[in-house]
Amino acid sequence: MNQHAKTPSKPVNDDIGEAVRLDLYRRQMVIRQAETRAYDLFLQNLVKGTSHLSLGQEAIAAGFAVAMKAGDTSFCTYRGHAHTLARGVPVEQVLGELMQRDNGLMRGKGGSMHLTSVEHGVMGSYAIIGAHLPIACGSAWRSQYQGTDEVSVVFFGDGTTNIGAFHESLNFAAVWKLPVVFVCENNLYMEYTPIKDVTAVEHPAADRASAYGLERIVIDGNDADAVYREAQKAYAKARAGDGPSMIECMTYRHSGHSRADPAKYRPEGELEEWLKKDPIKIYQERCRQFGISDAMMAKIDAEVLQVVDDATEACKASPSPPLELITTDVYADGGWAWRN
Amino acid sequence: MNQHAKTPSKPVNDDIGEAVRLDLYRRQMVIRQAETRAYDLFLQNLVKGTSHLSLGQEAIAAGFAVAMKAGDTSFCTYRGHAHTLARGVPVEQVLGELMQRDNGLMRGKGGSMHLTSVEHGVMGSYAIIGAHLPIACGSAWRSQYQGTDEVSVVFFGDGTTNIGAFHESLNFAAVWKLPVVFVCENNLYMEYTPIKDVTAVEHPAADRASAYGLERIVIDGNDADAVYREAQKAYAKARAGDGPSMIECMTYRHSGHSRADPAKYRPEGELEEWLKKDPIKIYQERCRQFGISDAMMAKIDAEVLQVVDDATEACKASPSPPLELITTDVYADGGWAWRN
Amino acid sequence: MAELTYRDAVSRAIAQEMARDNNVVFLGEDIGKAGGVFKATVGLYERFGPLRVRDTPISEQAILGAAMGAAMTGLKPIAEIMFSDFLAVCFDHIANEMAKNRYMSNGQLKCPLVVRTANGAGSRFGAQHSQSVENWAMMIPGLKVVAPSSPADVIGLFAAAVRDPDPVIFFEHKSLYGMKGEVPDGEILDTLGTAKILRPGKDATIIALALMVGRAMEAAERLKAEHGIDCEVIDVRSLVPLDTRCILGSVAKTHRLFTVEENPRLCGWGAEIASIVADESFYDLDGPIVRITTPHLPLPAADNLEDVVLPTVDRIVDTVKRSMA
Amino acid sequence: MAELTYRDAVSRAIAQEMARDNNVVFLGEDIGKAGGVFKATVGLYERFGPLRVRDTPISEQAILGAAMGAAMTGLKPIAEIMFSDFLAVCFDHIANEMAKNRYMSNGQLKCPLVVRTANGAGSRFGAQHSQSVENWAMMIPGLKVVAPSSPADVIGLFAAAVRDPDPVIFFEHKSLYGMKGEVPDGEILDTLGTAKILRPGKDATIIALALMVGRAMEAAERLKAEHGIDCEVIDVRSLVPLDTRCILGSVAKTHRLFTVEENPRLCGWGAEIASIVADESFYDLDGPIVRITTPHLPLPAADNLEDVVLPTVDRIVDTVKRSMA
Ligand SMILES: Cc1ncc(C[n+]2csc(CCOP(=O)(O)OP(=O)(O)O)c2C)c(N)n1
Ligand SMILES: Cc1ncc(C[n+]2csc(CCOP(=O)(O)OP(=O)(O)O)c2C)c(N)n1
Ligand SMILES: [Mg+2]
Ligand SMILES: [Mg+2]
Repeated sequence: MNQHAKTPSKPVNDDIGEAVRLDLYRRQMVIRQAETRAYDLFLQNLVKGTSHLSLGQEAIAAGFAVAMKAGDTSFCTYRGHAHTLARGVPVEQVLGELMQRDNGLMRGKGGSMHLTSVEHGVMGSYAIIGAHLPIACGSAWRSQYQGTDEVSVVFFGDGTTNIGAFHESLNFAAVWKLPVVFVCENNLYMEYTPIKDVTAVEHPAADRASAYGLERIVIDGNDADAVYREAQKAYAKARAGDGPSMIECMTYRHSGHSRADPAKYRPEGELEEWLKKDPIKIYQERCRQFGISDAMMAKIDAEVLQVVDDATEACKASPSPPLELITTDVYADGGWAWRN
Repeated sequence: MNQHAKTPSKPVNDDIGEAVRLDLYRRQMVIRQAETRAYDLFLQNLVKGTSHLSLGQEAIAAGFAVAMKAGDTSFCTYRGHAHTLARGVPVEQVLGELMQRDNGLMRGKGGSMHLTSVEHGVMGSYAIIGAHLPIACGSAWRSQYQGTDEVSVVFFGDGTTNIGAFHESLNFAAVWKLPVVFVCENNLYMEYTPIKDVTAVEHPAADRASAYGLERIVIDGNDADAVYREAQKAYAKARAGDGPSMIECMTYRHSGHSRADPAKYRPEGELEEWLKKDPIKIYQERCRQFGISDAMMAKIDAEVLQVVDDATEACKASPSPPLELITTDVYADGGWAWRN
Repeated sequence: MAELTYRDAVSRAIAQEMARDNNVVFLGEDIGKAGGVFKATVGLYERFGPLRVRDTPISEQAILGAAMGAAMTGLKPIAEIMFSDFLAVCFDHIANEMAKNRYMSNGQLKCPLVVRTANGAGSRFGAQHSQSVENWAMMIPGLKVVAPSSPADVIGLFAAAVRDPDPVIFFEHKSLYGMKGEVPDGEILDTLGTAKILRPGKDATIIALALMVGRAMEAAERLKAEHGIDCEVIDVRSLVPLDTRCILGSVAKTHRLFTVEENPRLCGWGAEIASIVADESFYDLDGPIVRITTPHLPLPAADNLEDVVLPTVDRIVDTVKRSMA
Repeated sequence: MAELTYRDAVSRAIAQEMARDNNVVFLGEDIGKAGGVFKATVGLYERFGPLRVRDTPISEQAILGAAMGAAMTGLKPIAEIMFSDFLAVCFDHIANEMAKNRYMSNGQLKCPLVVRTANGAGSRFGAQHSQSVENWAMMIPGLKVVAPSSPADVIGLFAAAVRDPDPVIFFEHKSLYGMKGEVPDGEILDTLGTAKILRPGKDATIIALALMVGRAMEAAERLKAEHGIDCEVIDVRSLVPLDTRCILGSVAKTHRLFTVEENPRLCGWGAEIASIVADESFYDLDGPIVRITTPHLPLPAADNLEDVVLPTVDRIVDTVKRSMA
């Protein structure tokens, strides 16, 4: 075990347990492999429109998702492939949407920035910065009103903390004591501009928590265990009726902002530093520490690869969506009639 | 002097001086009398449209205005009569606008919520909550860009701290180190709802200053000296290139939110408590402390009354604006042509 | 039958729907304890309690976002935006979010909510509190848009809006809050997407909305009495869905079309209707389609200016008369 | 003369105006060091420095508010709103502030600024990043509204917008950024409020804007070649001020009008033009005014759906042919 001495923490009692740990590992691996595949497909010109990968940020999506239960709702951004996959939405449907095929999650109508699977509690991905924060509050309001213990979880980036809707939502959630958890994935950049160049405080989310009477929370977003623990705490608080939390997770995206971005604006060496803190690597070491064998992980990796491969084939085989879809589902009657 | 023992502070050295003190007194009195007159005119059905009085809040307008110099810009809300008067805009023009007469500041075109006098540095009054905070930042940006030492001062209420534009502006100003001073007049209420019912922190502005790396400042907004001193500090900081400040001034409006509001939602006794802290009363005691005689004050009062009386007569004598005004000044060419 | 003000019709409508369905909740600024700044929601807080009638901070994006999130997950929220001009501060939620989430999700998401808001001029409030902005909503695919002109319509159309499974923007007219009208007893439920012919006529069709309906009616009476021109007056009531059948049918009969719009001219609802008629009923037309609108400018505050800037009865009469000459 | 892309024309236009006038400053998200997400502002930061080309936080209200405040006090700011869909998050500053401050202040305040924004579909981005929202600006009194269709027009109209004393919303089309065109050397300055007849014709007038201009031109060629219908094609270029003289003159000659609009149908710019023509040129018309628009729905993302949802050359040809039959 000596070679793992650098591992951040090594609790004697395993509060997480092997089942959950394997789950965390698997979900991170699903994201890693599915998104890596998305990137390959993009290079093959098979991903249409844009796409925003979370490579390097998998631990956050996995940690928060594993701690959720059925009925909890997720609200994601355009960078929502990871969160969608983490809630168990099939890889095929996600890749299908990125490829704008008929087997896509929304049959190509929404596109990669709007992944939605109500069945899995993924209540949409939102492409306009900040818009989904108040919407998540609404979902939490509904839980509160109906007396359920369901939690709404909303993911957003560091750059999102400077838009008005962020502020309105945090205050609103705090005043109404809503069961909503605000998760800021601080990957140091908005699109291409470093967040520190445009933000008055060092930690754009956590350093503002006190403005809403909330606790200041910053965690290592590349450590799935740390994320999972913090998620559990925040969910428990919300379910108990004690109101919202905001958690700032420090992380880094390995690739560019979107498929169009080669990320040349990063200072030399920065990516390399963060690659050393790759959440998958960290978690593989963690697993070993807790007695999960490399063979077991390799088996999971292979299973996931199979799923991703199968999904890829299914997507390639899927046709484009039929033209009739254009005029469906504007309104609840299934159609688009704005006149008689 | 014994009867004035309750006076908050009694500095041995008078840092303010008689000239400034008389100025502070006079400007408060102009606001008090002009707004009281506005209320009377409203009861006589001579004020058309709405109006939002600052009776009880005069010390803030006076203190910040007296500390300004020519070239500094003010950005006000619909509750901007006080700030407009405090910068020296003639009472007649203000009352004329409230009465929607041709002698009004904007000849009746804008109405009471949009008082503007560019000549006096009053760069508009804004009736949509929060909108003017970023606009004030822009004015400050211009000062900074042109290397002048002019300061932009923006006034807003406690309720305004919960809207998105507040947050965007504060962050923006802090990051760009803009010479802008944010003045929150906390009069405990938005329109009819107590601010404490809808805000996550006790001091809606000051308790959020740290979210923008700013100092937490709460002052007695009913003490014109305290306001004046804080204004001087903030302006000096801004002129020195050290960026924005936010100052929360505790105060209370004596009348309803707008002319339509009898303010029945207030708990019994609250108004009475605050009437004891009436800024005019406080300042009269202060003046006496520093050797300004009652006779001197009475003389000012009478002079102001004369101005207000003359203004009232002039307004009553003024016609309504001519219909030709309707189609002027939509565009810079003076007209409104959207087509050839 | 009882006589009710438009203002009281609003609170009766909200109460009717809240009493009927526990999932109907109501939020906005000063709507609860204070009964609303237009006093159109008096008594609701007392009757339905603080969990269903909730005062909010001045956070319009939070108000509409919260309404959306609740609607998407099972409630039927009513959100008040105090003045319709303020739709601009939450326009992303109007235009990009609630209008599109069903479509983008390929039908997975729903958004059954009502945004009610005080629209229109007449209070001498000036350019930022007096606008008629029905077209801000009409131009956004995915919304439904309603603007009643009478107390009875307020209740019936509001009930229809609350029960509708899609997002509805409900424009109440500030200058109508004091208007009185007969209202049937008991539950009232109307149908979205239906215009009403308020006055049959054979010489020309005049289409109006909200505050302009009364003026169009008065103008029609005068046109008949003074000039022998017999106008059919249609209250559009619902801009989306739009009752084109009613409109085209009327034009087929009268062969002339006038719109009376409170909005500033460019891209007003009347432009859309004019373009539909100029296409589909071109051969029915005997003369130009004429739009009578507020000129394309921000609104002045002063009473005498505001009074003439909106379409007046005089202007309607003159315009129709001259155009029919 | 040089061949330039529409994208490079944008940066050349900004550079031309910044070099000319020190009071021209530029702000927006990722526009500076990174050269803009559409690479339309590359090189400006290097050339004009961090005081004149400023990267902002994701705070659209702050961006437009700051531009306004600076414009009101002496600068001539250019503000970028990255995608035109995002005008919704700062719509108060567009609709209620910059458009109205001159009027409300009775001419005391000025607001000489340009808001430039990437508009339109074609990138498979879906419903929140592909809209054509020129009518969001056109409907607001007090704004000027421009949408160029070629690199040369980008420079000339942009220069006119910057030098104009009023707020101008400048719509660049995302799908035209890669378009190449001949551009004269030296300073280019065009005139707001002027449409351009790109193809004279005698049988029908087709009015188009931005991306639709090329399609209208192609359709006109095909209509002539395949069906002998000789269409006059007008590039509106400027929605406010609107060159009605050019439009009405053309209709007086051709007696037929078609619009080709990328916006969803209701209350699009074409509706306004149709209503003007149906009023003022009614007796010139030989047949219906027909609008060819994107159907009134949010935009789908998938390439094959997006390709047919906007007006295509085929659809234009078919519609005109059928309507002229
Ligand atoms: C209102 C709005 N402004 C700008 C954009 C363009 N935009 C898309 S992603 C992005 C950066 C967001 O940064 P952050 O919140 O840190 O999230 P990240 O992409 O890093 O996950 C920007 C500016 C947008 N989508 N919406
Ligand atoms: C965006 C917006 N929302 C709501 C309103 C209606 N409104 C006008 S004043 C006001 C209360 C403002 O409270 P505060 O900021 O405390 O200022 P005060 O009136 O107390 O001076 C409200 C809600 C508005 N004008 N703009
Ligand atoms: Mg980021
Ligand atoms: Mg207040």
